[in-house]
Parts: sequence; structure tokens; C-alpha cells
Amino acid sequence: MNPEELHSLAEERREALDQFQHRVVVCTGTACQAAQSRKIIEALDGIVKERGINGRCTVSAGGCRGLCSAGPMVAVEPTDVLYQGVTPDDAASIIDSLESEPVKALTCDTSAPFFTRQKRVVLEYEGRLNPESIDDYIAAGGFSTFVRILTEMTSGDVIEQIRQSGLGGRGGAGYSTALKWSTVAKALGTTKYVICNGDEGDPGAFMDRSVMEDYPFKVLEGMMIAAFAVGAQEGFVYVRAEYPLAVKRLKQAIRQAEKYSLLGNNICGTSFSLKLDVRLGAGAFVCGEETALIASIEGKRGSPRPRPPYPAESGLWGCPTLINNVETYANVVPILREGAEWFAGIGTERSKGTKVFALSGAIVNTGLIEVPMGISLREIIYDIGGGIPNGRRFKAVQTGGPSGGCIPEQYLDMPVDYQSLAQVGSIMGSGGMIVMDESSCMVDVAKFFMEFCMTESCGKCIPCRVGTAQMYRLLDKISQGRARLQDLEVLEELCDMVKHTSLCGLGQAAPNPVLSTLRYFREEYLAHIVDHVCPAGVCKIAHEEIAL
Amino acid sequence: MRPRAAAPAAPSDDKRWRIVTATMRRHGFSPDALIETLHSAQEAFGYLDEIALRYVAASLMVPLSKVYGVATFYNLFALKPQGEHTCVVCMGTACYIKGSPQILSAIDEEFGIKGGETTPDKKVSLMIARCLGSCGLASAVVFDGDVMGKVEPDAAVERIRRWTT
Amino acid sequence: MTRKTIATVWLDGCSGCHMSFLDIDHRLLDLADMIELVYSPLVDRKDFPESVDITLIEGSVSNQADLDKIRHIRAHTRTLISLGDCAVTGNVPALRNTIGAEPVLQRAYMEPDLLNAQIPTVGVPPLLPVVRAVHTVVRVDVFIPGCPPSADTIFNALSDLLNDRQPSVAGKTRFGA
Amino acid sequence: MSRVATLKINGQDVSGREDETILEVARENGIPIPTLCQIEGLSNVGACRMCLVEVAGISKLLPACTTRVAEGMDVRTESERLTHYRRMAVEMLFAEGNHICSVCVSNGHCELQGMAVALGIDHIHLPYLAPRRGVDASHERFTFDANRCILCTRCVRVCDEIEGAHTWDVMGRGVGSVVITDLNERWGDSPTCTSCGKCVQTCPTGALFIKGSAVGEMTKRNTFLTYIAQMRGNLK
Repeated sequence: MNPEELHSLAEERREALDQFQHRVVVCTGTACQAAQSRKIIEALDGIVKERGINGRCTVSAGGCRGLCSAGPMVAVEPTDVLYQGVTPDDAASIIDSLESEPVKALTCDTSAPFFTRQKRVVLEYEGRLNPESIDDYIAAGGFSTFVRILTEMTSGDVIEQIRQSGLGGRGGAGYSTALKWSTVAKALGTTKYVICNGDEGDPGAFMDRSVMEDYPFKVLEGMMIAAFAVGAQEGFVYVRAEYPLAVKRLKQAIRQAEKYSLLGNNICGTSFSLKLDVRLGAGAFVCGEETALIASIEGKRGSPRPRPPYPAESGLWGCPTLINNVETYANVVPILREGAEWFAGIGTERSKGTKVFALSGAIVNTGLIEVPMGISLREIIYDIGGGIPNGRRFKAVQTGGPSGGCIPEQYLDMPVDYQSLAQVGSIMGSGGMIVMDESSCMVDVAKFFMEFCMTESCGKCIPCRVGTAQMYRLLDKISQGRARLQDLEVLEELCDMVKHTSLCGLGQAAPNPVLSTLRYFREEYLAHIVDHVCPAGVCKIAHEEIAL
Repeated sequence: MRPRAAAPAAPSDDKRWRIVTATMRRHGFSPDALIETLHSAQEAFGYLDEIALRYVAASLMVPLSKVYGVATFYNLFALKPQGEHTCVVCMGTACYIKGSPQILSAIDEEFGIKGGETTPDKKVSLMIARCLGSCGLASAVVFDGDVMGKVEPDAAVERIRRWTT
Repeated sequence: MTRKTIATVWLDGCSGCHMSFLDIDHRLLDLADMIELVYSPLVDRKDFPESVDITLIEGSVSNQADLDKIRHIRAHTRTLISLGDCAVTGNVPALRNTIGAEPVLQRAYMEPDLLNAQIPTVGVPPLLPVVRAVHTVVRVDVFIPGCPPSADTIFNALSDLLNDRQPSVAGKTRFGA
Repeated sequence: MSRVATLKINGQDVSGREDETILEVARENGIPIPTLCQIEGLSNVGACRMCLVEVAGISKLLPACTTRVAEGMDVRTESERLTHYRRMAVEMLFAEGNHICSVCVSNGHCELQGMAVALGIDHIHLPYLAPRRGVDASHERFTFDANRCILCTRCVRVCDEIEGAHTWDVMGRGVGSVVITDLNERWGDSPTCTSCGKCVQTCPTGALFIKGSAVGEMTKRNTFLTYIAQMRGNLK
């Protein structure tokens, strides 16, 4: 395929779509599917046929609209009407109102802050595209950036654009993407790999899942551009097996791209060749760590190894390897399409662009949101999220999953960027954001995350293997009201040691939920230990003799 | 591809072995394909028994202990047969704070099974998921592949009871 | 010079540490001038004194009586010494921690083909579910590991304490020594 | 051919090839760094964290066994903080398994016990986990007592890298990790074990021992490792 062919294909497809006066797009994200959105598609299809308007109206599956708590969502194009809480029984009224006023009772107010306060770069298509159709993606301008780069730019140009954009790795740490790319580009060796880390394992995070499920082509295009920039000929998308839909759609997307010769040998008649494939995880959180992920792709136990050497130098099968997270790759196309300057204009001085968050917990609007870096937690929670339901009080917001921390009310006006979050003892992480109200016990939350880290520790290094188990035991003892003050001292000592001596990020960050809750909610620990009560009423306090 | 003796014959004429062999062939019988192959064996047979592990080890020329190490490292591989029905309770953060532990204890009380266990009559397996990525649906439970959102303990027990009677 | 009061106590142990203590031999005479042995399995006194300068504990905390005793002793002792591996780590008595108290009693008293097999309950304190090292129950000031610690180690540690020095056993003894 | 780097270890000027690790260069210069999982002649995994050192300008502690030296590096192998962490790591091992030195075949010859002495550990202040672990005495010559295993994986590596049998590996994960033979079968039934005993001789504790050894009788001989490595040209 050359640029002209791609262009005409896009035109063709756009015309084909324009034939339809009405396009009804039903969200098939996980939440909406759980709410029977497949049945809604069937019902809508049935009505369309019944009314004999299938020449004018098309019903298709689309991606996530973000507002999962109001699902299932149905959108009507081009009038841009959005319906919420739709049931199969609503199909007739939706179809019958296409020519007139929208169905009032089902209309979702898209002028609400949930929609207007977001900034969509990664989720730019807002779920409108059929994720299983490369034609739809191409019609929306997809792959034109890749093809243009391939035929007009050099590897150095691409990396320079990424550098100017200020893009940081969206896997959590915000490490400069351009620096990573240029390291791999400069690394010696003719065989190089690109890997997309889709092993989203944080409990409470589903951003990457949505991106992979809804925009598989966009992720692939980002990887293709990256492969071109670093000089890789082969790549893998490593997806956790718990995401079967993402696996299916990515595999489908790769096959479709191969069919159009966007993947394969001598793409666009250039010397650039690329083969992409999907590899499945098998249920191990630690495989989100890049060296463990590589071991897993090599068919081994997912145990991390000490770095350096970094994968950029010696990664998959010992070759220079670029590993980026799903969301990072999904930012690549917009940056190179709209320009680095445009991207750098979004966000803050040191954290550029947007961040996708999975908003959940004690909050009115749960779902998937994308916001500019630097927005305050308060705006996210109260404006976009609609605040805390059931008249309860906000207590803390957890970011960064088992590697992050709980942020209390006093920091609600803090801007959300890599630096600020780190300052208050949490991390950006991959984007899980769980809001907790006063019914959550912070000791219990810390225990929950420690149990997670303990069972997900690979067991290779002593501090993480044993330390997480010991911290878990102590937290369990505290939560039961059976601990002594000395136990708290030992807990803090363990936190310090595990943080500074563990081999990989899992262990190094495992103490964070404990440290942050100790920092802001120490009185809750003391209540369990000294007064033998759980203020939130969550923990079961044991009344047997203490210390035994 | 490494030089090798002829690939070992499938353990039996059960057609499902063809799926497993096909996966290995697609990867050129490379030892790197161990995880992909275990996935395909588990999909074909529901779990990984000793026969399957030995066959995969011999075919990919991976040491037995390494195969066992990999099969036990990853949560999704089961070395024992699963129940007729499976109930997966999400214990992600959002589900946890919205009451997944209560769902688990209700199921335990009613059917006597904890996470990872199967009822003695082999009807129901209870599993715990780390996070289904359906946090908007908290608490989420998957009953035989169907995700159900905002599940209360009673509703979960009721749904399982339908399988057992 | 006022003599320091000393107590020695057996909890769950084999008394080997006390034997090692006695192995100090003639040096006991040197110590005798500086100490007053106020409570010990070696002397005839039923109640633990109101206030003791130094108490040496042999054995682990394995039953309810051990627990009551050690708490009382801690409250009435200035410097508490965990003497020997049982007190310091739980050692051999703690072997049962991987199994639990109940199965051990079952195995010992019920499984053998005995006449009127029964688990004794009268006149013996109930076992704690878990055998504990002394410092996991009360604060301990000095640790002297060893099974048993050598007479020299015990003597040196005691001499240090009697001369108001913090004893250091590093490199002189070890777990299992 | 690797270039030579000059660096400082504990203030002392030393030099090493850039493909050498901090540990190798330190030992060449008579500077001791404690290790447990590391053993000369096998690959290094950086798992036990005993050899962590401070390197000026790097906030993270680095394992000396896997970190290569570099020009101008300023390494500290001893500090209060390092000692504290090393002690905790050793305490963690004592608390993780069931190490009853007084009844162990390796009493007096055990690297774990020796490390406790070297670091002045006189009690374990971390909670004991007291796991229930088994003993495999099915092999006619050797016994594996999992209670004493510290998961250093020397047995796994020596069996794979030197003997070439790969009878041993690790199963499970986290604190539930256990070393196994073949498909977690009885060692005595292993069709892959050559009974060479290299695993026993490289085991740092009494987890692997020769049958019939009484308390304190099991001494390990692993000088063959450096010899074999040398013969194979692996030793730099």
C-alpha cells in the first residue's frame, strides 16, 4: 500500500459510511456488554430491518464512551445524540425517533462536566469507530501518519518530534519516551524488537484494556512508528489473558493490517519490514515489569532480573528492545499527526499531554476519563466524577494501585502530574483512581494491597518474597486489634528495607500503600492497636488475648 | 529451529491433541512457545494434567521441572480439573471496597468453597480474579463467562444455587 | 559493694543452658562475691522476688504457665536475658509450630495404642497454639544464643553486666552453637 | 577486548575490566562483600540482596554480583545502612523457613548461620512464618529438607549450567516458592537426576545433604565449580 492507495481507500470508506443517514453505534465495552449491549444491537438491527430502512441506517458495535456507570450507551451519528441506560426494549423508540426529536427519557447530557472537562487525545475517537474494522480506522485518517512518516521522515526526525512533545511513559513512572527510543535506536545490533506492554495488572485499572479493545489499530500504528524509529523488525503486544476481547481484536487488527500490507516486508515499497504478533500473559502481575515481561515472552517464569543492563541494550533474546505501555503508543499517532508543539501545549511544564484514568469506587460517575495533566484531583472527583454518592464524606483517593498511595482530602487541589503525586507519597501509576469514602478503613486498604503484593511477588529476591509476607502478617494482626506498638515499628522498618533493597519495582513499591496510609491516617492504625477498634467498622476485631 | 529428533507422538488419539500440536508447530517447536502451548493445552482440556505437561516438555525439549515451574508460576494455569461451572469473583480494589469479601464469605458459608476450590460434586469452581478491569461494575462476578455487575452476596449465592440444583 | 540479685528460670527447655551455666565451674566462686542468687530451679524458693537485677531465662514460652510466669518476671526484673536458643528462637520446642498444638497432642496421647488414651488436662497448663521466643512476648534486654551457649559466653556476659557494661556476644556464640 | 576502568571501592583505588562486576573487582582486591545466592562458577542472579552496595550518584542500591564496573565509579561496600539491610535480609531467611540450627546437619558449616554470626545477629526480631514444609528422603544417597531451603537457586543453576540435567527448578511463586525435581515428583524417582551430588555440594545450608550425616557433620565441597568453569573457559 502506498500513500495514494491509502488515501483513496479512506475516501471510499468515508463515502460508503456517508450513504447512511443515520449511524447507531452501541458501546461494547466490558461494562456495557455486561449490561447486555449485544442484545441491544440485535434489537436495533431487528427494528431497522422491520422498518425497511437498512439502506439508510446502520447499526454497529463501537467502543467505550467512558461513562460506564450509566451504560449501556448508544450513540446516534451524525446528530451526536447519546443515550444512556438503554435496554433492548428501547430499540424501537430510538429508531423511530431518528428523523425527529431524540428520546428524552434516555438522553445523556453531553454538556455535563463529565464530558466537557475531559481532553481526549488517546481516546480521541470517543468510541465511534468499529474496533474490528480497519476500513473504519483508515476512513478516520488511520495509518496515514505512519505511511507519511515511512515515506517522508527519518528515524531521527520521529524521535526528535517525540522529544519535543515531552511524552513520558504512561506505564507509571513517566520516563522520557524519546530517551528510551533513542537509546534503542542507538544500540548496537541489527535485530531489535518493540514490545507493547498490555499487561495491565493493577487492581482498579482498566484504561489499557479499553484502549486495546476500542483502538487496536491506533496502538498498532504507534508501535509501527516506534519500530520504524528504533529500527526494529519484529514486535509483540503482550496482553494479559484476562482480556480475551483485547486479544481477539489485536490479533484481528494485525491480520487486517497484514492484508493491506501495512505490516510485512518492504512496507509501502520502502526497506522497512515489520512483523507484529500477540503474546498472552497467564496471570502474573509482576509481568508488567519489563524484564519479567521479556522472560514471559521467552516462555519462562516471569521473574525480573537486575537492571542494568536495560532492555534497551539487552532485552528480548538478548537484543535491544523497546518496551512501552499501551497508552504511550496510543499517544504517538496524535503527536506525529498534530505536531509535537500541539501536544506539548497540553498539560503542565513537566508533565505533558493527557492521562487516561479509570475512575471507580465511592463516586457517582464511574468510568473511563481522559484529562489534561495538571488538572486538580478535586475537578476530577467532584466535577467529572460527580462527587461522592449516598451523602458520604470523601476520605481518600488511591492512585497507582499496589505501587501507589492514598491521598487525603488536604491535597485535593493538588495538580495531577507525575511530580506532585510523587511528592505526596503516591504515583501516577498506570491510571487507576479509586475514590474512598468514610466507610473504608485505611488499615484494611493497606492490608488489601499488601496481600496483593505478597501473592504476586515472584519470590526471587528475599526482601519482596519474605518482606511482603511479614508486612501482611503484621497488617493482619493490626487489623484484628491484636498488635502491639512494637509491631508498628517493625512494620515501618520492613517498609523501609523492602523499598530500598528489592530487586524490581514490585517490591520497591510494595510498601507505598502502607507508607502513605501511615503518613495520613496514622490515627487509624493507632485506634486498632491501642483502642482495639476499627473506626470505619470494617475490620473484625479479635477479643482474645493480645500478642498471641 | 534447533536440530531435534522426531517430535513425540501425541499421548492418545484424542483429537484435542491436534490443537496443542498445531500451536507448537506454529511456533516451530521453539522452547519459547511454552506458555502459548500451555494456554492451548488448557483451552483444549480444561486443565493441565501430568500427561499434557510431559508431552509439551518432550515436544518443546524443555526440562520437566521448568515446565512445572512455569505452569505453577502463572495463576491462570490449573493443574487440577475445574468444576462444571465457574464463578469468578473480582477482588480488584474497586470491587473489594464495594464488598467482594462479603460475596466470597457468603459463597463459602453456603457451598463450603473458598477461592480456588471446587465443590466435592465437581459442580462449581470458585475463582478469585485480581481485577477484571470492570471497576465501573463493582462488585463484578463472572458466572460461566457472563460478567454480572453490582453483585450483592445474596444474588451471587442465588445464581450458584441454580447450578447446583 | 552491693551484690546484684540474680534469678534463673526454666521455661520450655532441656535445662542444658543451666548445665552450661554450672560449667562456669570455679569461676562461679568469683561471681559468688558479686551476686546473690535469689530465685532459681537450683535454690529453694517458691515465689519470684519483688525486684531482681538480672534474670536469665532458659526455654521457650510454650504453655499458659510459661506465659504468666514470663510476664510476671519481666515486671519484676531490671535486666532480662534470653539464654540459649529455646529462649532466643523457640528452637526445638518450636518445631511443633509448623504443625500446631492440637495435632501434636493427638499424636502423642491419642494415636498410640494406649489404655484409656486421653490428653492430660488436670494439673498441667494448656499449650499455647504457637511456641514463642521470649522476646516476642516481653521485652528482652540481652540475647545469648547457643544450644547451649558455652560456659565462657555466659560467664563473660554476666561479668559484663555485673560491671555495668552492655554485654556483647557477637562472634562468641551463635544459633545452634 | 574490554577496556579497563579505574574506580574507587571504599576509597581505595582499584581497576577492573569493564566486563567485570563490582563483586569480582572487590574480591580481586581483597575487599569482602557478603553473598549468599552468588557462588563462583555459576551465573549470577542478584536475588539475595546481600551484596548490595552504594554507588555515589545513584540513589538505588546496586547488587555487586551483577553490576559491572565503570570508569570513575565510587563504590561503598560497608555502611551502617547496608549492614542494617543485610541483617534484615538474613533475619528474613531465618524467619521464612524452619531453621533449627541445633539439630541441623550443617550446624557449624552453614553459610546462613555464618552470615548471622558475621553480621552479629543474636536474635530474630521479625515475625517467624513457620511454614509447613516437607522433607524428601526418597533419593538413595541424598535428602532434601525444604525447611532449611533459602531459595538461593544454586542447586537449580548448578544442575542446569554445569551438570546439564536441569532436574531442579522452582515451582509456585512468592513466599510459596519451593524447589522441585522434575514434575514435583519424588527425587528418588527422578529419571533426569544423575545423582552427581553437585546440588548437595553447592547448597549453602543443610537443605540438601548426604544421607546418614548427623548434626554438624555435613560439610560442603564445591571447589569443583571454579575448576569446571575454568576448564570450560567461562572464568574471566
